[in-house]
Amino acid sequence: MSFPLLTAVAVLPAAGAVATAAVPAAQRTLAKWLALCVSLATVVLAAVVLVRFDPDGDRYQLTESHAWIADFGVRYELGVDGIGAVLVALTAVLIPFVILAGWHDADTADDEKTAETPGRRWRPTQGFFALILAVEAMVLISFLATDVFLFYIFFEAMLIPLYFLIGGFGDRAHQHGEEEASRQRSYAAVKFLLYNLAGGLIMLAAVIGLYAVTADQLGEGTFSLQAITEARANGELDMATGTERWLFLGFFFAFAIKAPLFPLHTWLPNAMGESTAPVAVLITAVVDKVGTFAMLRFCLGLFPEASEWATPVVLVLALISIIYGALLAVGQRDIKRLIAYASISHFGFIILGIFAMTSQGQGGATLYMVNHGLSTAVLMLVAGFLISRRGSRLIADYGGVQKVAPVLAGSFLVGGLATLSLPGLAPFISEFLVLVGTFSRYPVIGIIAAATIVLAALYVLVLYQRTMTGPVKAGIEGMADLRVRELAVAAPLIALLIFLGVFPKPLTDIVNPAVEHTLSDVRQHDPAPDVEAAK
Amino acid sequence: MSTTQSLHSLWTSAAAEPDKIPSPHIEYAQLSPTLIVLGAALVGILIEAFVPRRARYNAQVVLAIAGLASAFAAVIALALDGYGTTKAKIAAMGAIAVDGPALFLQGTILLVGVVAVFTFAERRLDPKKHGNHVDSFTPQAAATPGGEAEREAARAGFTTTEVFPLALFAIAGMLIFPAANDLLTLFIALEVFSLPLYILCALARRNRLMSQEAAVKYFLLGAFSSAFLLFGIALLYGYAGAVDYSSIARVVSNSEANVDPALAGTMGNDALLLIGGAMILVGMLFKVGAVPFHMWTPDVYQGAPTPVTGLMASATKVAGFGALLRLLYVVLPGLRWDWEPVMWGAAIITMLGGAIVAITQTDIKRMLAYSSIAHAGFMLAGVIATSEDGVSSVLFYLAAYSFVTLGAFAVVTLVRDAGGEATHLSKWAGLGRRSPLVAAVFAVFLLAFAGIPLTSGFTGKFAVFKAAAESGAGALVVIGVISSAIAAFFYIRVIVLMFFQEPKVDGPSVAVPSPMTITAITVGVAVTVVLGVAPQYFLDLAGQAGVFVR
Amino acid sequence: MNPVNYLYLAALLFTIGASGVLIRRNAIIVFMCVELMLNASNLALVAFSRLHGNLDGQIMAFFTMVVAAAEVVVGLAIIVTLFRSRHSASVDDASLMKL
Amino acid sequence: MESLIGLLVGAPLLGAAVLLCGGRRLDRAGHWLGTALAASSFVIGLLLFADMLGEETEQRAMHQHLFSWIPVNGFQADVAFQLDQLSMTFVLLITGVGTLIHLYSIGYMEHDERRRRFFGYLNLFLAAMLLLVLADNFLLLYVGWEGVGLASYLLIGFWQHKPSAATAAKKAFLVNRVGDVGLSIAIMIMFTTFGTFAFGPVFEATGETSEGKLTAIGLMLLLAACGKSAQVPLQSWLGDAMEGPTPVSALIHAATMVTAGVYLITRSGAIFNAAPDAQTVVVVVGAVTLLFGAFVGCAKDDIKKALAGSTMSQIGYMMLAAGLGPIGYAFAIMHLVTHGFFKAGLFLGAGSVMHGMNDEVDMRRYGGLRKYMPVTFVTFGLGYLAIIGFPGLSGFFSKDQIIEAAFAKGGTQGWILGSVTLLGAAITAYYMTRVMALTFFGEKRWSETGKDAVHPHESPKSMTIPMIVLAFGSVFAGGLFKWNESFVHWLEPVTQFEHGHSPLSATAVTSMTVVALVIGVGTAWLQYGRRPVPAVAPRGSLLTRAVRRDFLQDDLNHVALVKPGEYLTRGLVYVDHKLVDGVVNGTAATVGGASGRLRRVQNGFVRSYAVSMFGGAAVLVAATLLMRAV
Repeated sequence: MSFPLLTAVAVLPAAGAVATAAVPAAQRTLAKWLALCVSLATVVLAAVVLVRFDPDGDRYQLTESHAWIADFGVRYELGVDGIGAVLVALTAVLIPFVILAGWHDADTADDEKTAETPGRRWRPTQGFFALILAVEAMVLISFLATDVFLFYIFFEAMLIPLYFLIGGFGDRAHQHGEEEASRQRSYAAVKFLLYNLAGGLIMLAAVIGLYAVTADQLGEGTFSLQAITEARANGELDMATGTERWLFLGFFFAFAIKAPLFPLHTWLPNAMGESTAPVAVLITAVVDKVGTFAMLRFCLGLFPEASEWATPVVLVLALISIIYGALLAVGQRDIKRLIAYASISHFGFIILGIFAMTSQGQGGATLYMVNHGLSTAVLMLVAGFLISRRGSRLIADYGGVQKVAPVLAGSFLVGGLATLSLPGLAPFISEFLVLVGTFSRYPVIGIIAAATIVLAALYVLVLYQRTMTGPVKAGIEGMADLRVRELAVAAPLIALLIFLGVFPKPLTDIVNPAVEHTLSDVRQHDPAPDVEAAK
Repeated sequence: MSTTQSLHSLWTSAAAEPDKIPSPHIEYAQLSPTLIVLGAALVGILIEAFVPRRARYNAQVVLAIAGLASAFAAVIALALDGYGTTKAKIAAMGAIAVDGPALFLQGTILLVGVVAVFTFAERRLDPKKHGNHVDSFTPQAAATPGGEAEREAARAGFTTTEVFPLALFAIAGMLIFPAANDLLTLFIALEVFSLPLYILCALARRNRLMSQEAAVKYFLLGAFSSAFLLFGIALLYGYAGAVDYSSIARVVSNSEANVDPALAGTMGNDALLLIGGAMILVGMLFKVGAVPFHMWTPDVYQGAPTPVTGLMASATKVAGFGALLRLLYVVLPGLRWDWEPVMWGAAIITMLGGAIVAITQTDIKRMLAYSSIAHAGFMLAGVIATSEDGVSSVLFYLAAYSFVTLGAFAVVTLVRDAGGEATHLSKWAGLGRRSPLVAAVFAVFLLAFAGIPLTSGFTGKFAVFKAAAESGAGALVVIGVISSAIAAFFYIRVIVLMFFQEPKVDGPSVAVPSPMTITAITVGVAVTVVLGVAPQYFLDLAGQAGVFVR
Repeated sequence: MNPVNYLYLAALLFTIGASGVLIRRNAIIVFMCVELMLNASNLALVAFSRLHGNLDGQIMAFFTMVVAAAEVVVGLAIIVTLFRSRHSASVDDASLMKL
Repeated sequence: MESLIGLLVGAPLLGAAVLLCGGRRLDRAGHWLGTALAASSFVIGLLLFADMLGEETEQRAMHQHLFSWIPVNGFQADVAFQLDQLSMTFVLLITGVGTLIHLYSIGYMEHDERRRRFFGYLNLFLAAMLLLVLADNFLLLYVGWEGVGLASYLLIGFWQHKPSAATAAKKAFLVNRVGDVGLSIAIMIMFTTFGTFAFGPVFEATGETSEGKLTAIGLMLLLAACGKSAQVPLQSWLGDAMEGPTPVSALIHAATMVTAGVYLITRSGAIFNAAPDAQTVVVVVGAVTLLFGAFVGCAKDDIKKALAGSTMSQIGYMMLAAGLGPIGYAFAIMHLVTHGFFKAGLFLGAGSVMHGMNDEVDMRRYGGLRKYMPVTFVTFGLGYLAIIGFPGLSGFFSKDQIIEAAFAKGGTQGWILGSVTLLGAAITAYYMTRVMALTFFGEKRWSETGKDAVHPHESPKSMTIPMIVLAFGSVFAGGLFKWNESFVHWLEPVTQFEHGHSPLSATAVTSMTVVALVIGVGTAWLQYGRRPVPAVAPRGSLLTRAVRRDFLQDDLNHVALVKPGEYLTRGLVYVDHKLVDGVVNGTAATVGGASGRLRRVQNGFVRSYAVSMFGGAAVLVAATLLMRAV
């Protein structure tokens, strides 16, 4: 029995969360540093996973498998494939920056409460960082779970800490004052929770259905991904078309809410708008990836025929999300909501790539998950720094920042350029791969999607022009430029964006084989180029 | 043979010499759990009669806990002896079954009982009155609310220690109810646990008017429903000519309707059976609080003293469902095709009704009442599965649910303001800011109610829905899922209230309870989490206990 | 005479009792109606016992009476306390808790 | 030697990185560093050039494969460079002119506290532009393509505090983005057709696929070219781009970046040769822009905008030539290079004038400046002569060749194109003479006293030297290239070359050109040289006003795109809030309402509870019986 590396990866932040929560109220700073160190340690572990992972080895590696709930045919099964590996890396890498960026986000809440509660039993700071680590742990395990039930449990459970993060530590920068802010905040939190809970419960029905089917056909019900795929391969398991489609829909619905896909997206702008920037990053850059990841691993892996059957609709919805999200981003007056809608557009690209069923599309989609994580992190976190200075989220309240805070403006611009996927920065690669992958199978969709890069440029540049350029607006003059801590957040992420834009090979090498496996699940091959087809 | 002859033979049999009557043979060992509790209850009465007032409280508490604990020990012993599985048998001349479900449910009821007694015995929540501890029960039930007599009693430091024997009687009845193996025992057990509960409901120290109102409503409706039950029993007896489950089942299955030809001439033989069965179901569904027989639940839960509510909400449900399961699985399996559709209907409206109405509740106890209705619906879904899985899933659900409920109500007793418990939701605003721990604990219970993974609520729900799905009740699962989505909304609402809203200046304070309530709550949390994270052992337990003896 | 008539009578009594519960306001009378329902069941039990020629029914009837008596004790106690605190035995007055 | 190619790009890239991340401590030396790196890259270029000349004509193309960039199964993108004669031409032009303009900027930006960043951007531009011309596959080219777009965005908007500048920058980027869509779609088609998008393989495989596909690719490439080279219909950004500092206008929006489109077309010659329809479209676009730009040039009073118009028109010439296929490629590039010299020179001259006139750009406020800034006058004058195609100067040779080739297209097309190019030549002469006259001749329309007093003066050495060098270029480059067709032969291995058979003899064409030239100059001189010019523009005819507004291009865009777009987005925001979100909130509300209604049933009356129980019981019994009945 070798060292359970994957468990360790997930358990470390969980333990860190408990420890952080236990820090006495007085030592706020201790809690922060503890959380930061834990998250960094997690990065190390994740790195170990990446190193130990052999791209050309088995599909799932470093597997662990223990009996858990025999009655439900549930096992504690972990395993990492190429796609999971990069996403684990992404999560582990982003969290320290999230923590660092949110260094002071809970403090003010803390101070308010100190006066009111004697003995300071209310410890927002500890809570804030503990919750972040808890989310990390759950996200990590859902990237690693190869047992549908295990995945489902954490897919659902992660809603709770997030819910508290959104509702409890909202963005105090609100144009209508504290009262309205807290109202909006809890509305956003509840909306987020109910949306995702509804999705999760629908999925629960499908999960139960899956058990019923496997129990019916394999003698005893199982949730093990490998077992099911094998049984499919050797024909022991053969779902009735109708059943498979229903189950697929059940799963897809939940993931489409998480992802989020038009028209199930409306929770995201509220959640991202009202929560603090780091939490917003946590949601869109990390947690939502679980949705797209799960489409790739579970929807395609478990229900290949149904996925094929649903492809046209999904593609159209994805295309709508792309255009719709971009157009709405153009129409926003609130910086964070703008970024949220931009993300919706990008999730459209990811889903497009997944369901294009080509290695470029799915490889691109996987890279996209990583790159979108990084680019949104930069854009959103810098936006957060900006907002924390001026205390407003309205674009109209800004102008000429670039004059007083050039470094801030510069980082913001880089984030923006990444968002509009400028060549040389990482997102370009993934976006182009998705487009090519889509185009090679569905030219029309590919072309329309390609055309939207103009819209992306539009909302990014308009945002930049309105906030950063022009004469310095009142309330902006004397705005401080990025502080060391903030620079420590922005700079490494930007460096990463550039590096992955110039030399993404390390990632692609890991991802490609995994994508091949997924494609073989759905029995698809890349269409050959005409020239060779002709020969 | 003709009527007259049978009549004659009746006379003769009556006239036969008395020594022919065989003395019934009772397996005291197998019945020990019930007997212990009943004994303890009787001793309690004696204590009320002879022990000086000062000592009564301690004596009663010790006695009650000891009695329940030893009864639980007895259950364990029986289970280890294999009475749950291999040696399952019908004891007491066919009156009481000693089998898996019975033992499992009795064990659950006893544990719940112990915890409930803890909350009964809590007397630190309110400041001392006239130098005496006060608990949640009125000093003198007979005194008019706010009247001189009441004040007298309070000054004299009276306490209603009768609640402990009453609770013990009720629990004893609940122990018999799911084990009852003939209709007579069923009826008696029902009354034995109902009557003490009626009284307990009336004993609240605060809001006595509401408490009495609750008692009246509960009593009248309870009596009404038991009348239905009894009439159903009569008809069933008329159909089968026997009252013990096994023979009725025999008659039902190979439907050798031994109704008198005269009767047969006038009505289809099965009419008796069907009507009778339906009316018995009415009685059962009333006890488990299923729509449309649920309407007593909110009022009674709200009016009754919270510890009593806890006991009712948890133990009564357990007992009720136990009896329902036995009835449907042992007596009426032959009628499956007749009662299944009806139960489908009941389950659906119960799930949806409970969830929907709960949304707009403003009183935490009423809200929990409606949620208990919704949960009854989920369990009915498991009952309908009519498979061994179905039984064990419901058993598990009961165990999980009852502890969550008890814990939740225990927390409710802690949140108090000048007027006693502050049960109005608006008063819970910002509780999470004032006392994060209590709020967090309550949040755990709420999440369990909502069926969030890693809580017992999720495991139970999954087990039940799984059983339902496997027996082809997919639609039921979907509806269940939808209604749990609806239900989630109001659980979440409370959490929002507690954590995301600013505390009111005149908001309630959280009383510092005695170790007893703390134990009660701790047990609740522990069970909730354990059954959520590592439920396998208990699922096995329920799984082994899934077979009824016939 | 056809024994089924006993059954009809029982059913009739039961219905009368039930409708009484639904119609009458006075708690005492409501309660009496419930007793009537129980007795209707008793009648049915006895009749069936007579039909089937075994004693179970009659025995059960006895038990029922005992139970009824117990119910009276508890019930009256509750109703009386209610009456004393409200000076009315009308069940409709007891409607503090609703919705 | 190949290993040096990377350095070409690397040097300025390093400069950009250092200058942009370096922080204030580099403020003092930053500009020198930038210039030095640009120069070093130029030197490397020269070395490689020398090396290349040493090779056999066929072996001149060099390759450098750096690393595999994006490998995903069939999709293999490498970071690899290809340096052949065509690229080499550009490398020298870019680095050469680039270095000069770096030098010029040192003086020009002296008083700007963000000079360091300016040089950082300039270096970034050089790197991107070199990447563009050195890439050996379309995807890498795309990187350079958008890279120069970014650089131009940053430089146009360099004075970001001016809203006009910021807007112009955004506009430029967006319009270019439209072109980029074309390029990316072209690449996608290539990938699905050939399974690759590297120059070599694609160009070899052109024979193996349908003409339709090639036409599609061609048109998409053309769209890209239009965006980058400000050709109709994507021309609207170039005029506004003049908001940028003048050196930027000179380098990016005259000499190098805007000519990238021509490079793209020429580079993809193999594709266009196989897709005549696409070629025709290229020619048409070129011809239209040629005239469009020329007319705009005539109407502008802002000296830089006038020059911008002329740039468009000159690039129109190049496009047209490139569209002619093998008979035109060489001339397109040749005109591109000469134009690089004289147009850069003209812009620097304009910059120098503005420098002396407190950044006044309205030519109607100039006049008689030849006495005050002689060097500028001379260099500008030489550039002027070159662009109007004064016999013997660069422009003459290159433009003349194009006109010949246009006629040589043959058939009606040939005649039309020929006459268009001639007309263009005439108009060029006209508006350039106008610029010249308004700026340097006539009596001064500015005052040395009063509130907006100006004291015109010659610019510092660092500015004049580049102007002089470029003037040399604009005088001699053309002749050098024409010298026994050296330039054509130099490019032949890459672009092929075939002599077009013109219906007219070379001398005939030349003489016609000269005539056109004389007419143009004459009319302009009569209009602006002889009579005094009003300091404020006369209202002018409807047409004039339309032309001043660039043929209402912006108004059209506004009506056709901007406004509807705004309405659309606003509408969608509303829809998202009210409809998509409304449905969700609606369901919630409905459930809530149902709850509110249902809970009224719980009316507190025990008897009604009993009723519901009784009813329930009745239903239960009835249902059970019914179940049996059916």
